[in-house]
Amino acid sequence: MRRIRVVGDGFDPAAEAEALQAGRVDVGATVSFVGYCRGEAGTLAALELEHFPGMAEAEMERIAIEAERRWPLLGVAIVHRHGLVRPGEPIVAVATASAHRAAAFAGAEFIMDFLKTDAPFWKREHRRDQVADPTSPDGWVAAKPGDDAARSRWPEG
Amino acid sequence: MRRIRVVGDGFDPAAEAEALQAGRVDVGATVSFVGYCRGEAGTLAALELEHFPGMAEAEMERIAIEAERRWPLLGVAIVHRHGLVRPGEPIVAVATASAHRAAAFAGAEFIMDFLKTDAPFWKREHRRDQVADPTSPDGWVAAKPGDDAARSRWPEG
Amino acid sequence: MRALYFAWVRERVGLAEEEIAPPPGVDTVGAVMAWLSGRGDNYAAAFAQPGTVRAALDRRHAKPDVAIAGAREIAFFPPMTGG
Amino acid sequence: MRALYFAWVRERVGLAEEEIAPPPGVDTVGAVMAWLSGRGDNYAAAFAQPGTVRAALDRRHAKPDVAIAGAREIAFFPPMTGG
Repeated sequence: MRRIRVVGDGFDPAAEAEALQAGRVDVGATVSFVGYCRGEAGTLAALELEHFPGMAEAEMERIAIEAERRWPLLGVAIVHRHGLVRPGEPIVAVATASAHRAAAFAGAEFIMDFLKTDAPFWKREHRRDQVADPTSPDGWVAAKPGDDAARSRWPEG
Repeated sequence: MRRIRVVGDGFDPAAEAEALQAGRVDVGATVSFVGYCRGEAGTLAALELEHFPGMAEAEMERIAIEAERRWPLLGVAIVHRHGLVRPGEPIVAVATASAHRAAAFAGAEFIMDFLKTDAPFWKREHRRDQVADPTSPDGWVAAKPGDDAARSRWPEG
Repeated sequence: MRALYFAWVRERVGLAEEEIAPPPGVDTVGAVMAWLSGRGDNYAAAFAQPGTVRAALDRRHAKPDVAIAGAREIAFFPPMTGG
Repeated sequence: MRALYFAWVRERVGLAEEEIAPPPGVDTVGAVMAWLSGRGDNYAAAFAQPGTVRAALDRRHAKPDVAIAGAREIAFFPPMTGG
Protein backbone atom coordinates (compact mmCIF):
# COMPACT_ATOMS: atom_id res chain seq x y z
CA MET A 1 0.00 0.00 0.00
CA ARG A 2 1.31 3.44 -0.96
CA ARG A 3 -0.40 6.67 0.14
CA ILE A 4 1.09 9.87 -1.31
CA ARG A 5 -0.62 13.22 -0.85
CA VAL A 6 0.06 16.95 -0.94
CA VAL A 7 -2.58 18.78 1.08
CA GLY A 8 -3.53 22.45 1.39
CA ASP A 9 -5.25 22.13 4.74
CA GLY A 10 -4.64 20.60 8.13
CA PHE A 11 -4.51 16.80 8.23
CA ASP A 12 -4.47 14.07 10.84
CA PRO A 13 -0.92 12.70 10.84
CA ALA A 14 -1.81 9.77 13.12
CA ALA A 15 -4.22 8.38 10.54
CA GLU A 16 -1.40 7.47 8.13
CA ALA A 17 0.33 4.72 10.11
CA GLU A 18 -3.05 3.38 11.21
CA ALA A 19 -4.20 3.11 7.60
CA LEU A 20 -1.13 1.04 6.71
CA GLN A 21 -1.85 -1.51 9.45
CA ALA A 22 -5.67 -1.56 9.52
CA GLY A 23 -7.15 -4.97 8.78
CA ARG A 24 -3.75 -6.66 8.41
CA VAL A 25 -2.03 -9.31 10.53
CA ASP A 26 1.27 -9.41 8.60
CA VAL A 27 2.42 -5.97 9.83
CA GLY A 28 4.61 -6.32 12.92
CA ALA A 29 5.84 -2.75 13.11
CA THR A 30 4.87 0.74 12.01
CA VAL A 31 7.03 3.85 12.31
CA SER A 32 5.46 7.26 11.98
CA PHE A 33 7.34 10.53 11.70
CA VAL A 34 5.56 13.87 11.95
CA GLY A 35 7.27 17.20 11.33
CA TYR A 36 5.65 20.24 12.94
CA CYS A 37 5.88 24.00 12.47
CA ARG A 38 7.73 25.38 15.52
CA GLY A 39 6.99 28.74 17.07
CA GLU A 40 10.67 29.76 17.32
CA ALA A 41 10.19 31.21 20.80
CA GLY A 42 7.21 33.27 19.73
CA THR A 43 8.94 35.00 16.79
CA LEU A 44 7.24 32.97 14.04
CA ALA A 45 3.69 33.82 12.95
CA ALA A 46 3.52 31.17 10.22
CA LEU A 47 5.46 29.25 7.61
CA GLU A 48 4.37 29.57 4.01
CA LEU A 49 5.08 26.45 1.97
CA GLU A 50 5.36 26.82 -1.77
CA HIS A 51 5.50 23.66 -3.86
CA PHE A 52 5.76 22.49 -7.46
CA PRO A 53 2.40 20.78 -8.09
CA GLY A 54 2.78 17.53 -9.97
CA MET A 55 6.51 17.24 -9.44
CA ALA A 56 6.05 17.22 -5.64
CA GLU A 57 3.78 14.18 -5.77
CA ALA A 58 5.98 12.50 -8.41
CA GLU A 59 9.12 13.01 -6.33
CA MET A 60 7.42 11.77 -3.14
CA GLU A 61 6.33 8.66 -5.05
CA ARG A 62 9.86 8.10 -6.40
CA ILE A 63 11.29 8.33 -2.87
CA ALA A 64 8.66 5.87 -1.57
CA ILE A 65 9.41 3.41 -4.38
CA GLU A 66 13.14 3.62 -3.68
CA ALA A 67 12.50 2.91 0.04
CA GLU A 68 10.33 -0.09 -0.92
CA ARG A 69 13.16 -1.34 -3.11
CA ARG A 70 15.71 -1.06 -0.30
CA TRP A 71 13.66 -2.55 2.58
CA PRO A 72 10.84 -5.11 2.83
CA LEU A 73 8.10 -2.55 3.47
CA LEU A 74 4.43 -3.55 3.50
CA GLY A 75 3.24 0.03 3.24
CA VAL A 76 4.44 3.63 2.88
CA ALA A 77 2.52 6.86 3.44
CA ILE A 78 3.78 10.40 2.81
CA VAL A 79 1.65 13.50 3.35
CA HIS A 80 3.04 17.02 2.90
CA ARG A 81 1.33 20.33 3.55
CA HIS A 82 1.52 23.38 1.33
CA GLY A 83 0.22 26.88 1.99
CA LEU A 84 0.22 28.71 5.30
CA VAL A 85 1.08 26.58 8.33
CA ARG A 86 0.82 27.90 11.89
CA PRO A 87 3.08 26.94 14.81
CA GLY A 88 1.97 23.61 16.25
CA GLU A 89 0.48 22.37 12.97
CA PRO A 90 1.90 19.35 11.12
CA ILE A 91 3.91 19.97 7.93
CA VAL A 92 4.82 16.44 6.94
CA ALA A 93 3.94 12.90 7.96
CA VAL A 94 5.81 9.77 6.88
CA ALA A 95 4.69 6.30 7.91
CA THR A 96 6.13 2.88 7.11
CA ALA A 97 4.90 -0.63 7.87
CA SER A 98 6.94 -3.83 7.86
CA ALA A 99 7.03 -7.27 9.44
CA HIS A 100 9.95 -6.16 11.63
CA ARG A 101 11.10 -2.94 13.23
CA ALA A 102 14.49 -2.40 11.59
CA ALA A 103 13.01 -2.02 8.09
CA ALA A 104 10.22 0.26 9.31
CA PHE A 105 12.69 2.57 11.10
CA ALA A 106 15.24 2.65 8.27
CA GLY A 107 12.56 3.21 5.62
CA ALA A 108 11.03 6.15 7.48
CA GLU A 109 14.40 7.81 8.12
CA PHE A 110 15.47 7.32 4.52
CA ILE A 111 12.25 8.86 3.20
CA MET A 112 12.58 11.89 5.51
CA ASP A 113 16.20 12.49 4.52
CA PHE A 114 15.33 12.40 0.82
CA LEU A 115 12.16 14.47 1.21
CA LYS A 116 14.22 17.26 2.77
CA THR A 117 16.63 17.53 -0.16
CA ASP A 118 14.60 16.26 -3.15
CA ALA A 119 10.91 17.08 -2.73
CA PRO A 120 10.13 20.46 -4.35
CA PHE A 121 8.85 22.45 -1.37
CA TRP A 122 10.16 25.81 -0.16
CA LYS A 123 9.55 27.38 3.22
CA ARG A 124 9.19 31.09 3.83
CA GLU A 125 8.98 32.56 7.31
CA HIS A 126 6.35 35.07 8.32
CA ARG A 127 7.75 36.66 11.44
CA ARG A 128 5.60 38.04 14.18
CA ASP A 129 8.02 40.89 14.90
CA GLN A 130 8.35 41.93 11.23
CA VAL A 131 12.11 41.94 11.75
CA ALA A 132 13.75 40.05 8.94
CA ASP A 133 16.27 37.33 9.63
CA PRO A 134 19.61 38.86 8.48
CA THR A 135 20.60 35.53 6.85
CA SER A 136 17.37 35.53 4.84
CA PRO A 137 16.05 39.08 4.26
CA ASP A 138 13.32 37.90 1.88
CA GLY A 139 12.06 35.32 4.38
CA TRP A 140 12.92 32.24 2.34
CA VAL A 141 14.47 29.62 4.58
CA ALA A 142 17.95 28.57 3.48
CA ALA A 143 18.68 24.87 2.92
CA LYS A 144 20.69 23.33 5.74
CA PRO A 145 24.06 21.73 4.96
CA GLY A 146 23.07 19.06 7.51
CA ASP A 147 20.27 17.94 5.21
CA ASP A 148 22.71 17.12 2.43
CA ALA A 149 24.88 15.28 4.97
CA ALA A 150 21.88 13.26 6.19
CA ARG A 151 20.99 12.29 2.63
CA SER A 152 24.51 11.22 1.75
CA ARG A 153 24.77 8.77 4.65
CA TRP A 154 22.61 6.37 2.59
CA PRO A 155 24.75 4.35 0.17
CA GLU A 156 23.98 4.63 -3.55
CA GLY A 157 22.13 1.84 -5.26
CA MET B 1 6.90 14.96 29.60
CA ARG B 2 7.25 11.23 30.31
CA ARG B 3 4.38 8.77 29.88
CA ILE B 4 5.12 5.18 31.01
CA ARG B 5 2.35 2.59 31.22
CA VAL B 6 1.79 -1.16 31.30
CA VAL B 7 -1.76 -1.96 30.20
CA GLY B 8 -3.88 -5.11 30.35
CA ASP B 9 -6.27 -4.10 27.60
CA GLY B 10 -6.18 -2.68 24.12
CA PHE B 11 -4.89 0.88 23.79
CA ASP B 12 -4.70 3.58 21.13
CA PRO B 13 -1.05 3.74 20.06
CA ALA B 14 -1.56 6.90 17.99
CA ALA B 15 -2.55 8.85 21.09
CA GLU B 16 0.96 8.70 22.55
CA ALA B 17 2.85 10.84 20.03
CA GLU B 18 -0.10 13.24 19.87
CA ALA B 19 -0.04 13.68 23.64
CA LEU B 20 3.66 14.63 23.52
CA GLN B 21 3.05 17.41 20.98
CA ALA B 22 -0.41 18.66 21.99
CA GLY B 23 -0.45 22.33 22.97
CA ARG B 24 3.25 22.83 22.28
CA VAL B 25 5.06 24.89 19.65
CA ASP B 26 8.62 23.84 20.54
CA VAL B 27 8.22 20.28 19.21
CA GLY B 28 9.45 20.06 15.61
CA ALA B 29 9.35 16.30 15.26
CA THR B 30 7.67 13.25 16.74
CA VAL B 31 8.55 9.63 16.01
CA SER B 32 6.13 6.89 16.92
CA PHE B 33 6.87 3.18 16.81
CA VAL B 34 4.12 0.60 17.23
CA GLY B 35 4.78 -3.14 17.51
CA TYR B 36 1.87 -5.41 16.57
CA CYS B 37 1.03 -9.05 17.13
CA ARG B 38 1.39 -10.80 13.75
CA GLY B 39 -0.79 -13.70 12.63
CA GLU B 40 2.15 -15.80 11.41
CA ALA B 41 0.28 -16.87 8.28
CA GLY B 42 -2.77 -17.94 10.24
CA THR B 43 -0.95 -20.25 12.66
CA LEU B 44 -1.07 -17.93 15.69
CA ALA B 45 -4.23 -17.64 17.78
CA ALA B 46 -2.77 -15.20 20.31
CA LEU B 47 0.34 -14.12 22.17
CA GLU B 48 0.28 -14.25 25.94
CA LEU B 49 2.48 -11.63 27.55
CA GLU B 50 3.68 -12.24 31.08
CA HIS B 51 5.41 -9.40 32.88
CA PHE B 52 7.05 -8.53 36.20
CA PRO B 53 4.74 -5.88 37.66
CA GLY B 54 6.65 -3.02 39.22
CA MET B 55 9.96 -3.91 37.64
CA ALA B 56 8.48 -3.59 34.11
CA GLU B 57 7.42 0.03 34.73
CA ALA B 58 10.69 0.79 36.57
CA GLU B 59 12.79 -0.58 33.71
CA MET B 60 10.75 1.27 31.07
CA GLU B 61 11.29 4.47 33.06
CA ARG B 62 15.05 3.83 33.32
CA ILE B 63 15.27 3.31 29.56
CA ALA B 64 13.30 6.53 28.94
CA ILE B 65 15.57 8.48 31.29
CA GLU B 66 18.67 7.13 29.56
CA ALA B 67 17.27 8.18 26.16
CA GLU B 68 16.53 11.67 27.55
CA ARG B 69 20.12 11.83 28.79
CA ARG B 70 21.56 10.92 25.38
CA TRP B 71 19.36 13.10 23.13
CA PRO B 72 17.55 16.44 23.57
CA LEU B 73 14.06 14.92 23.86
CA LEU B 74 11.07 17.05 24.81
CA GLY B 75 8.90 14.02 25.58
CA VAL B 76 8.95 10.23 25.76
CA ALA B 77 6.02 7.80 25.90
CA ILE B 78 6.21 4.02 26.33
CA VAL B 79 3.13 1.79 26.56
CA HIS B 80 3.40 -2.01 26.76
CA ARG B 81 0.59 -4.58 26.78
CA HIS B 82 0.44 -7.61 29.01
CA GLY B 83 -2.04 -10.48 28.92
CA LEU B 84 -3.57 -12.06 25.84
CA VAL B 85 -2.96 -10.17 22.59
CA ARG B 86 -4.62 -11.18 19.31
CA PRO B 87 -3.12 -10.84 15.82
CA GLY B 88 -3.45 -7.27 14.60
CA GLU B 89 -3.48 -5.77 18.10
CA PRO B 90 -0.70 -3.46 19.33
CA ILE B 91 1.81 -4.85 21.84
CA VAL B 92 4.05 -1.84 22.36
CA ALA B 93 4.10 1.84 21.46
CA VAL B 94 7.09 4.17 21.82
CA ALA B 95 6.88 7.85 20.99
CA THR B 96 9.51 10.58 21.18
CA ALA B 97 9.31 14.33 20.64
CA SER B 98 12.17 16.72 19.92
CA ALA B 99 12.92 20.02 18.22
CA HIS B 100 14.58 18.12 15.33
CA ARG B 101 14.14 14.79 13.63
CA ALA B 102 17.50 13.12 14.27
CA ALA B 103 17.03 13.06 18.05
CA ALA B 104 13.43 11.85 17.79
CA PHE B 105 14.41 8.96 15.49
CA ALA B 106 17.49 7.94 17.48
CA GLY B 107 15.65 8.14 20.81
CA ALA B 108 12.78 5.93 19.60
CA GLU B 109 15.13 3.32 18.12
CA PHE B 110 17.27 3.28 21.24
CA ILE B 111 14.24 2.79 23.48
CA MET B 112 12.91 -0.08 21.33
CA ASP B 113 16.28 -1.85 21.28
CA PHE B 114 16.57 -1.65 25.06
CA LEU B 115 12.92 -2.58 25.71
CA LYS B 116 13.45 -5.81 23.76
CA THR B 117 16.37 -6.98 25.89
CA ASP B 118 15.81 -5.27 29.26
CA ALA B 119 12.08 -4.86 29.95
CA PRO B 120 10.75 -7.88 31.89
CA PHE B 121 8.12 -9.21 29.49
CA TRP B 122 7.89 -12.75 28.13
CA LYS B 123 5.87 -13.88 25.14
CA ARG B 124 4.19 -17.26 24.84
CA GLU B 125 2.55 -18.39 21.62
CA HIS B 126 -0.92 -19.88 21.52
CA ARG B 127 -1.04 -21.68 18.21
CA ARG B 128 -4.19 -22.19 16.26
CA ASP B 129 -3.13 -25.63 15.03
CA GLN B 130 -2.13 -26.87 18.52
CA VAL B 131 1.14 -28.09 16.94
CA ALA B 132 4.00 -26.98 19.11
CA ASP B 133 6.96 -25.15 17.59
CA PRO B 134 9.83 -27.71 17.82
CA THR B 135 12.23 -24.97 18.93
CA SER B 136 9.89 -24.02 21.77
CA PRO B 137 7.73 -26.99 22.87
CA ASP B 138 6.30 -25.11 25.87
CA GLY B 139 5.26 -22.16 23.69
CA TRP B 140 7.61 -19.58 25.26
CA VAL B 141 9.21 -17.49 22.56
CA ALA B 142 13.03 -17.68 22.58
CA ALA B 143 15.02 -14.46 22.73
CA LYS B 144 16.53 -13.50 19.39
CA PRO B 145 20.32 -13.09 19.12
CA GLY B 146 19.56 -10.15 16.81
CA ASP B 147 18.02 -8.30 19.75
CA ASP B 148 21.29 -8.42 21.69
CA ALA B 149 23.11 -7.26 18.57
CA ALA B 150 20.69 -4.34 18.13
CA ARG B 151 21.20 -3.31 21.74
CA SER B 152 24.98 -3.45 21.54
CA ARG B 153 25.18 -1.08 18.56
CA TRP B 154 24.58 1.80 21.02
CA PRO B 155 27.84 2.89 22.65
CA GLU B 156 28.09 2.69 26.44
CA GLY B 157 27.76 5.80 28.50
CA MET C 1 9.48 25.12 -24.10
CA ARG C 2 7.70 26.09 -20.91
CA ALA C 3 9.84 27.57 -18.13
CA LEU C 4 8.63 27.54 -14.51
CA TYR C 5 10.13 29.50 -11.62
CA PHE C 6 9.62 28.82 -7.91
CA ALA C 7 10.25 30.55 -4.57
CA TRP C 8 12.91 33.28 -4.71
CA VAL C 9 13.81 32.41 -8.30
CA ARG C 10 10.20 33.21 -9.21
CA GLU C 11 10.32 36.46 -7.21
CA ARG C 12 13.58 37.65 -8.73
CA VAL C 13 12.55 36.81 -12.29
CA GLY C 14 9.16 38.38 -11.61
CA LEU C 15 7.26 35.60 -13.35
CA ALA C 16 5.87 32.22 -12.30
CA GLU C 17 6.12 30.83 -15.83
CA GLU C 18 6.71 31.75 -19.44
CA GLU C 19 7.37 30.29 -22.85
CA ILE C 20 11.07 30.32 -23.80
CA ALA C 21 12.87 29.42 -27.01
CA PRO C 22 16.55 28.72 -26.34
CA PRO C 23 18.59 29.38 -29.48
CA PRO C 24 20.64 26.65 -31.18
CA GLY C 25 23.65 25.72 -29.07
CA VAL C 26 21.82 26.35 -25.80
CA ASP C 27 21.25 22.65 -25.34
CA THR C 28 21.85 21.81 -21.67
CA VAL C 29 20.19 22.82 -18.40
CA GLY C 30 23.27 24.85 -17.46
CA ALA C 31 23.37 26.55 -20.87
CA VAL C 32 19.73 27.58 -20.48
CA MET C 33 20.56 29.14 -17.12
CA ALA C 34 23.48 31.09 -18.61
CA TRP C 35 21.36 32.20 -21.56
CA LEU C 36 18.50 33.33 -19.28
CA SER C 37 20.97 35.30 -17.11
CA GLY C 38 21.72 37.51 -20.09
CA ARG C 39 18.09 38.42 -20.71
CA GLY C 40 17.90 41.20 -18.10
CA ASP C 41 18.71 42.28 -14.57
CA ASN C 42 15.83 40.27 -13.12
CA TYR C 43 17.15 37.03 -14.67
CA ALA C 44 20.71 37.95 -13.76
CA ALA C 45 19.64 38.37 -10.11
CA ALA C 46 17.84 35.02 -10.13
CA PHE C 47 20.76 33.09 -11.64
CA ALA C 48 23.54 35.21 -10.13
CA GLN C 49 25.22 32.46 -8.12
CA PRO C 50 25.91 29.48 -10.37
CA GLY C 51 25.30 26.24 -8.50
CA THR C 52 22.65 27.73 -6.24
CA VAL C 53 19.67 27.34 -8.53
CA ARG C 54 18.38 23.80 -9.13
CA ALA C 55 16.48 22.60 -12.17
CA ALA C 56 14.00 19.96 -13.25
CA LEU C 57 13.20 18.75 -16.76
CA ASP C 58 9.67 17.44 -17.19
CA ARG C 59 9.36 17.17 -13.38
CA ARG C 60 12.56 15.26 -12.73
CA HIS C 61 15.66 16.74 -11.12
CA ALA C 62 18.28 17.58 -13.76
CA LYS C 63 21.91 18.60 -13.24
CA PRO C 64 23.46 21.40 -15.36
CA ASP C 65 25.06 18.97 -17.83
CA VAL C 66 21.77 17.28 -18.77
CA ALA C 67 20.61 17.85 -22.37
CA ILE C 68 17.26 19.62 -22.79
CA ALA C 69 16.48 17.93 -26.10
CA GLY C 70 12.94 16.55 -26.09
CA ALA C 71 11.89 18.23 -22.83
CA ARG C 72 8.67 20.23 -22.86
CA GLU C 73 9.11 21.87 -19.48
CA ILE C 74 12.09 23.23 -17.54
CA ALA C 75 11.77 24.44 -13.94
CA PHE C 76 14.17 26.50 -11.85
CA PHE C 77 14.12 26.77 -8.09
CA PRO C 78 16.28 27.18 -4.96
CA PRO C 79 17.55 24.19 -2.95
CA MET C 80 14.53 22.55 -1.38
CA THR C 81 13.51 23.22 2.20
CA GLY C 82 10.42 21.08 2.75
CA GLY C 83 9.96 18.19 5.15
CA MET D 1 14.28 -12.98 51.24
CA ARG D 2 11.46 -13.18 48.72
CA ALA D 3 12.13 -15.17 45.54
CA LEU D 4 10.01 -14.58 42.40
CA TYR D 5 9.94 -16.76 39.30
CA PHE D 6 8.63 -15.79 35.86
CA ALA D 7 7.71 -17.48 32.56
CA TRP D 8 9.28 -20.92 32.09
CA VAL D 9 11.40 -20.55 35.23
CA ARG D 10 8.12 -20.21 37.16
CA GLU D 11 6.62 -23.22 35.38
CA ARG D 12 9.63 -25.46 35.97
CA VAL D 13 9.97 -24.50 39.63
CA GLY D 14 6.21 -24.87 40.03
CA LEU D 15 5.88 -21.71 42.09
CA ALA D 16 5.40 -18.01 41.30
CA GLU D 17 7.08 -16.94 44.54
CA GLU D 18 8.34 -18.18 47.87
CA GLU D 19 10.37 -17.15 50.88
CA ILE D 20 13.96 -18.41 50.74
CA ALA D 21 16.80 -18.29 53.30
CA PRO D 22 20.13 -18.74 51.56
CA PRO D 23 22.68 -20.19 54.04
CA PRO D 24 25.89 -18.35 54.94
CA GLY D 25 28.31 -18.33 52.03
CA VAL D 26 25.52 -18.20 49.45
CA ASP D 27 26.04 -14.50 48.99
CA THR D 28 25.83 -13.71 45.27
CA VAL D 29 23.07 -13.99 42.66
CA GLY D 30 24.95 -16.85 40.98
CA ALA D 31 25.46 -18.63 44.28
CA VAL D 32 21.72 -18.46 45.00
CA MET D 33 21.02 -20.02 41.61
CA ALA D 34 23.46 -22.87 42.30
CA TRP D 35 22.04 -23.38 45.79
CA LEU D 36 18.44 -23.44 44.48
CA SER D 37 19.44 -25.98 41.79
CA GLY D 38 20.27 -28.45 44.56
CA ARG D 39 16.87 -28.18 46.22
CA GLY D 40 15.05 -30.63 43.92
CA ASP D 41 14.45 -31.76 40.36
CA ASN D 42 12.09 -28.85 39.68
CA TYR D 43 14.75 -26.30 40.63
CA ALA D 44 17.41 -28.26 38.80
CA ALA D 45 15.27 -28.17 35.64
CA ALA D 46 14.72 -24.43 35.98
CA PHE D 47 18.41 -23.59 36.51
CA ALA D 48 19.83 -26.43 34.37
CA GLN D 49 21.65 -24.24 31.86
CA PRO D 50 23.86 -21.74 33.64
CA GLY D 51 23.82 -18.40 31.87
CA THR D 52 20.30 -18.85 30.54
CA VAL D 53 18.38 -17.64 33.57
CA ARG D 54 18.51 -13.90 34.31
CA ALA D 55 18.03 -12.32 37.71
CA ALA D 56 16.93 -9.07 39.31
CA LEU D 57 17.60 -7.83 42.83
CA ASP D 58 14.94 -5.47 44.16
CA ARG D 59 13.67 -4.95 40.60
CA ARG D 60 17.00 -4.13 39.00
CA HIS D 61 18.86 -6.45 36.65
CA ALA D 62 21.71 -8.20 38.48
CA LYS D 63 24.52 -10.31 37.00
CA PRO D 64 25.61 -13.56 38.74
CA ASP D 65 28.55 -11.91 40.53
CA VAL D 66 26.38 -9.28 42.28
CA ALA D 67 26.16 -9.62 46.09
CA ILE D 68 22.71 -10.23 47.51
CA ALA D 69 23.47 -8.52 50.84
CA GLY D 70 20.70 -6.07 51.74
CA ALA D 71 18.29 -7.17 49.00
CA ARG D 72 14.76 -8.05 50.03
CA GLU D 73 13.67 -9.60 46.76
CA ILE D 74 15.38 -11.74 44.12
CA ALA D 75 13.69 -12.62 40.83
CA PHE D 76 14.61 -15.25 38.24
CA PHE D 77 13.40 -15.31 34.65
CA PRO D 78 14.33 -16.23 31.07
CA PRO D 79 15.88 -13.72 28.64
CA MET D 80 13.21 -11.12 27.90
CA THR D 81 11.06 -11.27 24.79
CA GLY D 82 8.79 -8.25 25.06
CA GLY D 83 8.64 -5.26 22.77
